[in-house]
Amino acid sequence: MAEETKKKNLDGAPVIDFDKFRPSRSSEQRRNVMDKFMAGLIALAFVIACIPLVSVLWTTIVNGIKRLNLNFLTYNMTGVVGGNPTPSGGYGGVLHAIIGTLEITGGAMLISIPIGIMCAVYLVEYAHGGKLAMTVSLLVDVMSGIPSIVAGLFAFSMFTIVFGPGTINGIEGSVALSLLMLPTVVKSCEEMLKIVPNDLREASLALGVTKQRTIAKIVLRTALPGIVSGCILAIARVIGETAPLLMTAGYIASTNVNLFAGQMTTLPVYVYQEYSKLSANCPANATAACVPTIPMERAWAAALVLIVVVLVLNLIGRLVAKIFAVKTER
Amino acid sequence: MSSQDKTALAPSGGKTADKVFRGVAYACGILILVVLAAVFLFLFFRAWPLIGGDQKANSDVISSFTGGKVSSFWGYVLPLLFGTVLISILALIIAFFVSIGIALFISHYAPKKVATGLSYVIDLLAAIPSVIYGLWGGLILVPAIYPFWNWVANHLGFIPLFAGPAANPQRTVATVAVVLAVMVLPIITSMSRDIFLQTPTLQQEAAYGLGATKWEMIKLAVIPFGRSGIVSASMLALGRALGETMAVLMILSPSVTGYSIKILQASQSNAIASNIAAQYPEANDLGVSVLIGTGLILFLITFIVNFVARKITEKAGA
Amino acid sequence: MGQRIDVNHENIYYGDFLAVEDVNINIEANKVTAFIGPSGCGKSTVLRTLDRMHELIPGAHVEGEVLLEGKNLYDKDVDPVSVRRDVGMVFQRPNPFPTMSIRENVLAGVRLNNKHISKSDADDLVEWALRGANLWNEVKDRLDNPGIGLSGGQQQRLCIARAVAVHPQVVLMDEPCSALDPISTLAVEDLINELKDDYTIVIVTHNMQQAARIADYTAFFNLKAVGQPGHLEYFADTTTMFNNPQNEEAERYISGRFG
Amino acid sequence: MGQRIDVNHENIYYGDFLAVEDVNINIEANKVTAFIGPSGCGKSTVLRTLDRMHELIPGAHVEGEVLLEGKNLYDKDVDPVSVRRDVGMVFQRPNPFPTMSIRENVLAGVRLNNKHISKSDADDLVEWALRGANLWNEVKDRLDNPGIGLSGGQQQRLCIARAVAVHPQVVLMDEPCSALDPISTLAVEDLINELKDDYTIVIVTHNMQQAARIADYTAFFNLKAVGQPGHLEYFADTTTMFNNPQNEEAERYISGRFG
Amino acid sequence: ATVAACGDNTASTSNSSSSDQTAKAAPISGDFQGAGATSQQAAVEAWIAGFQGTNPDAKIAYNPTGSGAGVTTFLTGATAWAGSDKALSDDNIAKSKAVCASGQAFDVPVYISPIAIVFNLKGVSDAGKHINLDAATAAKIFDGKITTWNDPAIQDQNKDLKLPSTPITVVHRSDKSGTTQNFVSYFKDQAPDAWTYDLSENWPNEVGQGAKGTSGVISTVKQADGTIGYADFSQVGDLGTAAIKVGDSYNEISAEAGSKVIEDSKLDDTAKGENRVVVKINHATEAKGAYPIVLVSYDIVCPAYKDTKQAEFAKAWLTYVTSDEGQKAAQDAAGSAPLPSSLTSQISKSIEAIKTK
Ligand SMILES: Nc1ncnc2c1ncn2[C@@H]1O[C@H](COP(=O)(O)OP(=O)(O)OP(=O)(O)O)[C@@H](O)[C@H]1O
Ligand SMILES: Nc1ncnc2c1ncn2[C@@H]1O[C@H](COP(=O)(O)OP(=O)(O)OP(=O)(O)O)[C@@H](O)[C@H]1O
Ligand SMILES: [Mg+2]
Ligand SMILES: [Mg+2]
Ligand SMILES: O=P([O-])([O-])[O-]
Repeated sequence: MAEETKKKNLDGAPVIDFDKFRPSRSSEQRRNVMDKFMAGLIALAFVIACIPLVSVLWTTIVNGIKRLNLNFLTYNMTGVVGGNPTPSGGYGGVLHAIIGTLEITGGAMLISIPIGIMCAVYLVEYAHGGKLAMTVSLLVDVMSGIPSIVAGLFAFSMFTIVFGPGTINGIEGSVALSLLMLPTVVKSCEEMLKIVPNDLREASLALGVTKQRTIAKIVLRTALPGIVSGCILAIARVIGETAPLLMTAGYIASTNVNLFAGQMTTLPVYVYQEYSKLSANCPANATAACVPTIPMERAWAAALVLIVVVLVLNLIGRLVAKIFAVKTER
Repeated sequence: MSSQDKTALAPSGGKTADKVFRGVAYACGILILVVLAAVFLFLFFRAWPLIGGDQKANSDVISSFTGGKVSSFWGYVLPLLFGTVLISILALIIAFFVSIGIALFISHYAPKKVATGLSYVIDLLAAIPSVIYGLWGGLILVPAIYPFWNWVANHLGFIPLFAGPAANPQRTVATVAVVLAVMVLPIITSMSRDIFLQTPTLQQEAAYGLGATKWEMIKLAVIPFGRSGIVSASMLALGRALGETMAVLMILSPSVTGYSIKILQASQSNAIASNIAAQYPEANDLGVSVLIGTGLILFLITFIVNFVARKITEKAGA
Repeated sequence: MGQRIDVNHENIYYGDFLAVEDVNINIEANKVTAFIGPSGCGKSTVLRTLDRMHELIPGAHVEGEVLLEGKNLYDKDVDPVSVRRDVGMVFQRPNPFPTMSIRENVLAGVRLNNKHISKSDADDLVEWALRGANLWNEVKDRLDNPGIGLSGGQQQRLCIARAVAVHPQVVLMDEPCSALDPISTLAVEDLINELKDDYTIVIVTHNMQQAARIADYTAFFNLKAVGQPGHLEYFADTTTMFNNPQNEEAERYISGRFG
Repeated sequence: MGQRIDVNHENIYYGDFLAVEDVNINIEANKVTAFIGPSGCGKSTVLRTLDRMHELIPGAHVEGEVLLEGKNLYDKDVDPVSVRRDVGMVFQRPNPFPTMSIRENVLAGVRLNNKHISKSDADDLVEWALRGANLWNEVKDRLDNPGIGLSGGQQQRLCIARAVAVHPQVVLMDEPCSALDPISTLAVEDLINELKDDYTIVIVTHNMQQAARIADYTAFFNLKAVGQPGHLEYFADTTTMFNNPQNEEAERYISGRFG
Repeated sequence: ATVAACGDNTASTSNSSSSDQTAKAAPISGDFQGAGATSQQAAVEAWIAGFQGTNPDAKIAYNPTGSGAGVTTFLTGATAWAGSDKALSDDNIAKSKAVCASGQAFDVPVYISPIAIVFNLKGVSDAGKHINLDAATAAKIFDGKITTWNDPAIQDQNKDLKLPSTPITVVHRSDKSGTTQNFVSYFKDQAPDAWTYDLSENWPNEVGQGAKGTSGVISTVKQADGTIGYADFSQVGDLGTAAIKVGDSYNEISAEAGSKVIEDSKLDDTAKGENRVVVKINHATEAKGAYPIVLVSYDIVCPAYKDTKQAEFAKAWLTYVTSDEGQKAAQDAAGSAPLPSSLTSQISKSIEAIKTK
């Protein structure tokens, strides 16, 4: 086109030699290679991660399946002596530990999830980055770094002071675990609430809906799948805790269903205790039914049970997330 | 129409609910402060004999922990701290790149159907208890990884970090870091994956529209969007690594005291949390105070780490 | 009956930044008032102060008065929630609730306020509102599908239906048609025309034809320079504004439309 | 020089849902072609198949041919990346990169191919593109501020600047002006007029006046009923389309504009 | 306690033994808790099972938290007894006055277990062979002074073995442990020149590798060639063990050999307090067939409890545990050494001191 029609917008605009910016063969090749290379690297990352993951699962399954049977799931460890079979025909089991794990983790959930969600609501919906909120969210970060063993010491001492020395029971373990869960719950809920588009809050508020209902029925509802998966992560974070429960919930061979009195065994503690026993003694005159390697076998079987419990919890969480799933924008 | 009998600005219902809800939210926010203060106070209270108690008794207890090598609290805790940080940072470095890779693989590379399955696997792995990682690490990984670390020590031994000879069995910082990396990897992965998946389609299309390749699109749209999420995920992961007890306890051959970066040799470093677990059962009252003192230090260090990370996040977000 | 709004000496801030300066405007009851002006001059900002949505942005605040039937919205004793119940709003970008079906979206204003409404009343309301937004025929067979599954234009009409379903006294609309095709636009314009019997309407539009077609009064906002606060340059009834504006800037702007 | 696009027997799917059916259209090089039609008829969908953006939606796929200068974009050996380099796109909603400054936003596309651009080249390019999008004067003093801080209209113009800065051969625009005020719209229309010297332009618009003003050819898409696939109803040069359409539906639609 | 029966492995034969029970005191019933040494765990499990055979209504829990924590918990009054690898300290005794209804807590030995030196060496241990070591050589190995298996100091004592030049990897406990203390106390007594460290439950040097718990030590020793460590005898499995020089002969490890050294030991007269039975292990024993490296673990109880039920239990428990029947059960379940008869009268006297009225 002729020079004189040169566009009034571009008056004074520099003249650009676009050939300079044309993709050259080499630059295109470089980009393509880079793209392929990164795709390869990213896929490789996955493969690398799969090695230990598969190995952990494989080891646990192969070693655990050996003793995992109905007897193992329906009996506790009372009356188990050395490598000898019990009157029921098994070698002891994890019923008490499954009950303990579910109750203690459940207790921790009941404490930390409501508090965690409301704290996230405070941070995202009410605080708007005020001084207090900054402090709270900073401290939540800090709290996520509390070593589990310290959480255990904290719960232990708190119960010692309030309920007398030597108090050991399930809820004490729940308190220790909830201290560990809380920051994870708050952080993930916070992230999820932040992701809820502001448009939706405005739309609801503009309808004359109170803030409480907007948060409860729009914001939390929209973020629900994320919150559920966040809480599952938080549970996953604590369900396998061993060190704090050794101090707070203790270890017992029999079944205790009372969260508020008496020691309770959890699955991870059970695994650890059986691992610590390593092997059982079989006296010289023992029958072939006496299995010296039984403690390690029980440890692996309990580890497998623990993984299955986690799997089931995950499944439940996913199902919940799916049922309430929010269709995202196209 | 029903609107006609409305008077202007009639008071709305639900005000009490509004107030209560708000109050509960504030209370829960403040509860965090209270809980943390309680933990702090307790640790401080239990560690008090270290400061206010009989110093002679303190040195005796610490000497009993260290076979007489060290008798001052700082001389005891600083090497532990060094080891803790060394292990955690190594674990984070190993896990970070792999995790981001996996997160991107799930969010942007794998076919959608497969991706759901893959992220399920990763979520599940986040839930594998540390005691199982301890079992696996101590019994399976330690012998399996020896040839690799031995190779590293032989070929890269000139780097102080990899100075040989590689210990056999490999109950070393290097192996523990690998296990911790595996443990924290799902945390970083699942959080960054969630964030990556939230990258607005508009942003991604903007990049594609400019003729970006997939990787360039990720650099232009996905990573910047996810940056603060990645940092906070890494911090969560670091926090977990710093405080990890059982896996370290069950795998690492610890040192009594001393600073070392020889990660392929045994008995070179120790971590605070696992040291507490190892010493607590047999410790007397004063010994427990010393151990809680080390716990307090660990607590402070996580405070600092998170504080710094937080500042980085804030800057990046600005 | 719609209600009138009088804005007196209003200054609007985002934090320390004065975005709009000294606005004085009288918005008549049961009329349509259009806000026009160049991008960034503060049309949306002013509109959002009329139902106290502005203050939802952290740090944002308002000086001056906004009187709804003589009552200052910004008085201490006024509950912003009740303001927003009386003054509805439709946004520039469609924002249906992603967790809700089309039907629930329309009923959201009623339901979220915990009002109980019988199924048949609800059905009637949904149909009334969707017909008004010219969406009924398109969605009547899939009222239980998620609202987010609709196309952009359909989503916006759904949002309009949602806003009118609560029977507000004033309806504020921020470029409600910018994502709509002409047929839908026309339907919405018709709807606005109908609504003004019962409500007061304020609409931001960049489409001057639209302003000319539907508005009784038009307010022209302007901006001295970028970074400067916007202000109300000229306010007149629509005929005057478009045929015989007594303001040079406004004339330039309006004629520029067809430049 | 712009390049021509020929679409042959194109069916467009979202998963199993056939969204647009049997499109045949010849888009001339160095001309402006406008797509008009009611909401949901598939204008955006068709547009997005012209630079293979459509396939980014999981499950979405295309049957038929799209020939860019005779070469089928959907051939096995064609790299979608290079397609999108040659065929630029401006979206309905502004989407600047939120972490980048205004300047970096404009340069984003160029940087992909040229790791190292001299500062002066970059400055020139930024100025050229921003002037073209009529944004230069508004932002020249704050080029290093984040692009996301601009108002909606400004953001969209920034996106246009970003798209033209890579100097594509074809530019696709999906309702690029729907968030713009008339002055900005005018500037963009001017820009489109200028750009067609060098590029082929395809624009989706719901503003028929705009189509009439800027397009050489106009394609009218339609929809038999909701849930049915959209299709290309009528394609003609713009004068014919608006003055003497040979298609009843098109006539109804166009005259409805002023109904 | 009633619901807690859920999942219990109740012995179908438990009623048969109740007939001879009628002759003795009424069976004990109630909830009783103990905590302490991990070393006793396997034995305690057997004891609980055995005790419940005659007292089916007694519910007993033992938490193997470790000796220190066990004693600390006992001194809060939360447990009926503590198991400990260490005798009570003077400080503990003083504190116990506040917990016991009257008098002071005392300790009696209940569990004696030899500590094995285990090793893993190709061609030796996998061929089922022992090695002979004297105290000084062992001490030097564990102190890192002897670093290869074919070191003359070792070779000289093992003339019939062909020892390879494999480097020695020492494996020791990484946690605070009674096993460690009992183990190194042997070195301190028998090779004071080679072992100069203070006596402690912590491993004092940085030689070789540390591992958590006996299980950690055993699995580490198994993982590589050339390793040597120490562990409770019952956990040895198929690893090689060292025969220790006693007098002029090298004695192999066995439960009975461990018992012999205790038989040849005196009570520790430095242990102040009534009823205490604290063994001062005579590492210098020259008794025939004795294996000198042993761990003695105690049960700690009060002479009087605030709750007489607890007192009844403590008395019955200790009576059972130290009885031949109890020791036999422990021997079967944990491979421990029986309490030598030289101690039993002392122990019974102390147990009699528990007031149940
Ligand atoms: N959230 C905000 N924070 C700070 N400044 C803002 C914010 N929103 C808008 N502004 C500024 O306020 C001024 C008025 O913006 P506003 O969005 O009201 O303009 P508008 O007339 O509606 O423009 P458009 O036609 O593009 O929507 C602009 O300078 C804009 O940059
Ligand atoms: N991501 C998607 N998944 C499934 N269906 C879609 C998707 N995007 C669009 N559709 C459907 O495809 C059809 C065409 O939509 P499209 O957005 O192309 O219409 P349009 O003509 O651009 O409308 P508008 O003017 O409202 O932008 C509509 O029925 C719409 O519901
Ligand atoms: Mg606006
Ligand atoms: Mg469209
Ligand atoms: O029984 P210990 O763990 O102290 O060796």
